[in-house]
Amino acid sequence: MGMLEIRDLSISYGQHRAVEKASLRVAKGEIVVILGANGAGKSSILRAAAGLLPAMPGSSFEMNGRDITNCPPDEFVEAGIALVPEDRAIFAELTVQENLKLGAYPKRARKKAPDNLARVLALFPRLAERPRQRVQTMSGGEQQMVAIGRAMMSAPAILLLDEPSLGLSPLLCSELFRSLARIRSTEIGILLVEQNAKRALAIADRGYVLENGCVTASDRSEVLSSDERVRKAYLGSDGSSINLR
Amino acid sequence: MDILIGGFLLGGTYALMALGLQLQYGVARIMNLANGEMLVAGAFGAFWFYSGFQMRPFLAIVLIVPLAFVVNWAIYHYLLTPLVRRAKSRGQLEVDGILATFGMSFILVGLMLAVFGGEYFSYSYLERAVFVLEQPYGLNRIAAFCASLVFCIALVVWLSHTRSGLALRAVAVNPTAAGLVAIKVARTSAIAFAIGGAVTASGGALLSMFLTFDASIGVIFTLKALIIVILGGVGEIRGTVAAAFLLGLAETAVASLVDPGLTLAAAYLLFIVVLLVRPRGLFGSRS
Amino acid sequence: MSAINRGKFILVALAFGTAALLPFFDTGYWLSLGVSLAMYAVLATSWTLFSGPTHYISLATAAFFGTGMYVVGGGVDLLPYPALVLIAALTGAVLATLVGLTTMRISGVYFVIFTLGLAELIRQVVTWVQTTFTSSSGLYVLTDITESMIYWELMSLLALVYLAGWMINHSRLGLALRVIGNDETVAAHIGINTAKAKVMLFIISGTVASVCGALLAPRWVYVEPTIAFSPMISFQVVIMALLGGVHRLWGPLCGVIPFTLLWEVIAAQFPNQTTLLLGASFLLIVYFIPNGIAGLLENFPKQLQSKNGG
Amino acid sequence: MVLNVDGMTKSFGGIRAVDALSFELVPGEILGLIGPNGSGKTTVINVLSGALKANAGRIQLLNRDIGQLSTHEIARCGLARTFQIVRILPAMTVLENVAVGGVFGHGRYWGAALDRRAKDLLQRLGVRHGADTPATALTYIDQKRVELARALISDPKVLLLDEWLAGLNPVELGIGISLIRDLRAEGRAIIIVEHVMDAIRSLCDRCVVMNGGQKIAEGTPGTVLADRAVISAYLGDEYGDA
Repeated sequence: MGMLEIRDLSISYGQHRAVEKASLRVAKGEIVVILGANGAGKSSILRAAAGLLPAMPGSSFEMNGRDITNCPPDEFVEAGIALVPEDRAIFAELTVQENLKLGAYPKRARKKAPDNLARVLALFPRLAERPRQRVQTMSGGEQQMVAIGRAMMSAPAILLLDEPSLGLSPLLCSELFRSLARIRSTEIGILLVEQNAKRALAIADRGYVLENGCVTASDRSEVLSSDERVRKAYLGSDGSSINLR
Repeated sequence: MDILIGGFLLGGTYALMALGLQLQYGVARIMNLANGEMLVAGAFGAFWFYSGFQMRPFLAIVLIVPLAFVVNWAIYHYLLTPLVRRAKSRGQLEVDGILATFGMSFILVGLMLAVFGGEYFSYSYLERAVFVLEQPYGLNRIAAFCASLVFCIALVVWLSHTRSGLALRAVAVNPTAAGLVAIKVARTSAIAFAIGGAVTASGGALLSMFLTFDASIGVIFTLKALIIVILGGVGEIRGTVAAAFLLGLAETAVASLVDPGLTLAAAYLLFIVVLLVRPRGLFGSRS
Repeated sequence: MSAINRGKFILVALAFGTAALLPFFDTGYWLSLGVSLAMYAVLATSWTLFSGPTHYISLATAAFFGTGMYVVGGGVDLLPYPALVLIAALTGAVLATLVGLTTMRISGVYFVIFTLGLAELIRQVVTWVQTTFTSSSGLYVLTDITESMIYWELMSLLALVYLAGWMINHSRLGLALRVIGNDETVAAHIGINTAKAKVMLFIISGTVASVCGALLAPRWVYVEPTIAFSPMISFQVVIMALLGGVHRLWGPLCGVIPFTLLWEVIAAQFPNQTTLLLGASFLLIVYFIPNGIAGLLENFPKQLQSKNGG
Repeated sequence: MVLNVDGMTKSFGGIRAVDALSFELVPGEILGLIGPNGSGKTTVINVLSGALKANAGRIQLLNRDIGQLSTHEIARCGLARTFQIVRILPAMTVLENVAVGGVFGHGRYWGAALDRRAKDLLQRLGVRHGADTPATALTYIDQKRVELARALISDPKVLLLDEWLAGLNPVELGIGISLIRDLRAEGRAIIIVEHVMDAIRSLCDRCVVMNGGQKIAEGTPGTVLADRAVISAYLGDEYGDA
């Protein structure tokens, strides 16, 4: 069973402790959301889980039972972890086709590239329409598709998504969440950091609440959504819209 | 007409040396001010093999290229990687890189002065005249041109049609994203820098077949390569080749119509005009 | 002016006064060393006025320096010397304005290359003009100006540069340059005329270098393009400024003194390896003293504090 | 009227990012500029602030044509902005970051008056860190506050906020919304580009909805968000039905 297991993850920037002994796991075919205020350390966890940030001694990462702690980023990818960071990190000057081709650069993905390509293009038909377009000329929503599509080309077992809906219009946002549900159905696990907590909890199976770098709650998403504290902090006062008049 | 052909012949070798710099700057993000010295080193290499061992320059290149690759790889690995690690931003790396390679250019000049002395060097190889459209051209120039062309085409094809070439371009465009698709960014940068240096050195070896050179002439070639890269647009391989031919043409025209002493001035003027009209280079599209 | 500032001012004035006495003690080796020190102090400090806050690395010092020298060389038989210095200043200012206006839209690497090329361009053109229109490849500057006078002139210029630098640092212009060095886009959006601020500083810096060249022309007697526009001058100025530190007005001086002395030794002991050693010392500075000696000096008390506190 | 935009058009290559856009802004009004990604909102902000030059059209700020002015001149006329991705001056302290906004812009302050203004603003916006802290040490939300303070210190008549509320949690969002409302009460005209619908609904007096560079709707948030064209181009059916 494909599973990412993060144990006792601590991250610090100089003197500042960003994350303190956080333990999380994601299994294949499930969506797990991390809730938390800005600066709570959500992005740091994702970046560390992709091997981009050094974790402090005592932290450990295990992928399918294999220890990948302290490995360089490319080995995290080879182990089956793909990150779509907040700034999307696409190759803006290259074409859609080249971006997807680069997604299949990891050795684990090379053989399965044609299958994965078919899968990505089925998920995002718009990418099939313009393979030769330079990504920088595409709209924000389309660029997000390229970013997620490229991550899926690396045949990941676990997809890490950092604020995928940031800057997307409500329409594109709905589209995005529908695609996430479809991605889950292909047996990929998703670890999601999302500002739009309401929608994220609606599609997630489980969730973690992160406060000042510590995991303070973890439960099934239905339980979290009905938790009064969570509702207040992340879902707005009445859970639907903010009314300050 | 002979300006056209002469410029074209010169442009071929220019393209080669500028592509070397383009790889180093575009991929490894090092604006290498010692590029010209690497070129002169290549020229000295060819000279040394020819005068010492009667080795033909084309054969010498086979030895010079791997040698230059190793030397440049070592320069990147031991001298530039610390700067890459230290840099907080791309801008800082550019400044540090400029300063460091600037120091290296002096060291290289100093070394070449110590080994070969300050005189002018040249050797005669393939000095027969060949007639193109009833005008005589040195066979050495034409041979050097053909060799450069072969190298350039090989390089362009490799960059645009192979997996490793694509990986190189990926690092050039977005190093963070490249790391996320399992490309080993540090290694790829080192390789790009080394290949760039090797390409430049091979350009120097080819130039030495028909050009007189001395140990301190490198800065002129650095300037020319920089001008070509900027004219063509950073990261634009085809633009670089086109700009190289343009510069070769402009220089030949000024040399034969005005005065050979003003070629660099002409190159520089061209550079200024283009920068003012199109700040991203003639073929640049990056925003 | 606050009490601390007044104290500093008196201290600096005293230091200048003491240094100005040098020609009364020696007119040989030490005076000539003093002239070199003063010359590089002027050039490195004026370079830092522009390049320090903006992070634009200018390699155009030689272009301005050589221009000033050639103005004197070309007019020494026609006009009185003080007039020539004025013309040199004017020529430097005009050249800096032209270069500034054309290059201030471009940044980073482009600017470095532009300025590196500028000296080469002027050198080629001057060489070409000389060989085409005159028979000689250089010019004689024969005057009755003594080395002591040159020294005093340079010291006065240095005092002016420091005064100007102090005034700029305490003005809106100085603040504008700091913002530009941080983020040029933000600078424009908060109402800073970025092009004007940069061009003004570049003009000041270029004019000073030009005047410096004019003041030194009588010392060299024979002026030649390869010497007057030597890229070596630009490089040495950059090295000294970086060695000293570019974030303080007094930073470059910390680089000029040790480097000039070191250079004296190198030139005397290893006359054939100057280029090699120049490159090596340059590398050492870039790698090991990135913030300059001034940075080291400023951090030193902090380190002491943290040691005592921790 | 503080701002009058008439027929603003901006093309990149062959693509019209903004196509003959017209709208007005009166003092003390908050205008929401909304629309799908790539509809040209940020381009409008960039043209207004002078970072880009329009190909055609007329822009008047306080009855003065600013279409051909450069960025710093427009800032001096009384227009200030924040950036979509926060732009802090990294080598400066928190106080300096705010103060520089008041030196060269619309209001020109210096010395003690400048210092006082900057400190007042920091306090008002709730930046709790010491004024001498390096700005890079601040959290994201505090950096956003500092950036807003830098825009406000010059006493601008028109304020452009490019997704200033994006990425805030509900509590912070509430604070941010009441802050912007206070600014309106001072008589400033504000244009906000936002995707946070709750904020649009509770803040804006009027909305301009863009799609493909053109204005497809204009009116109160209530009317435009119920508009069929807006729902199909931007909000999606889920929102429309709700």
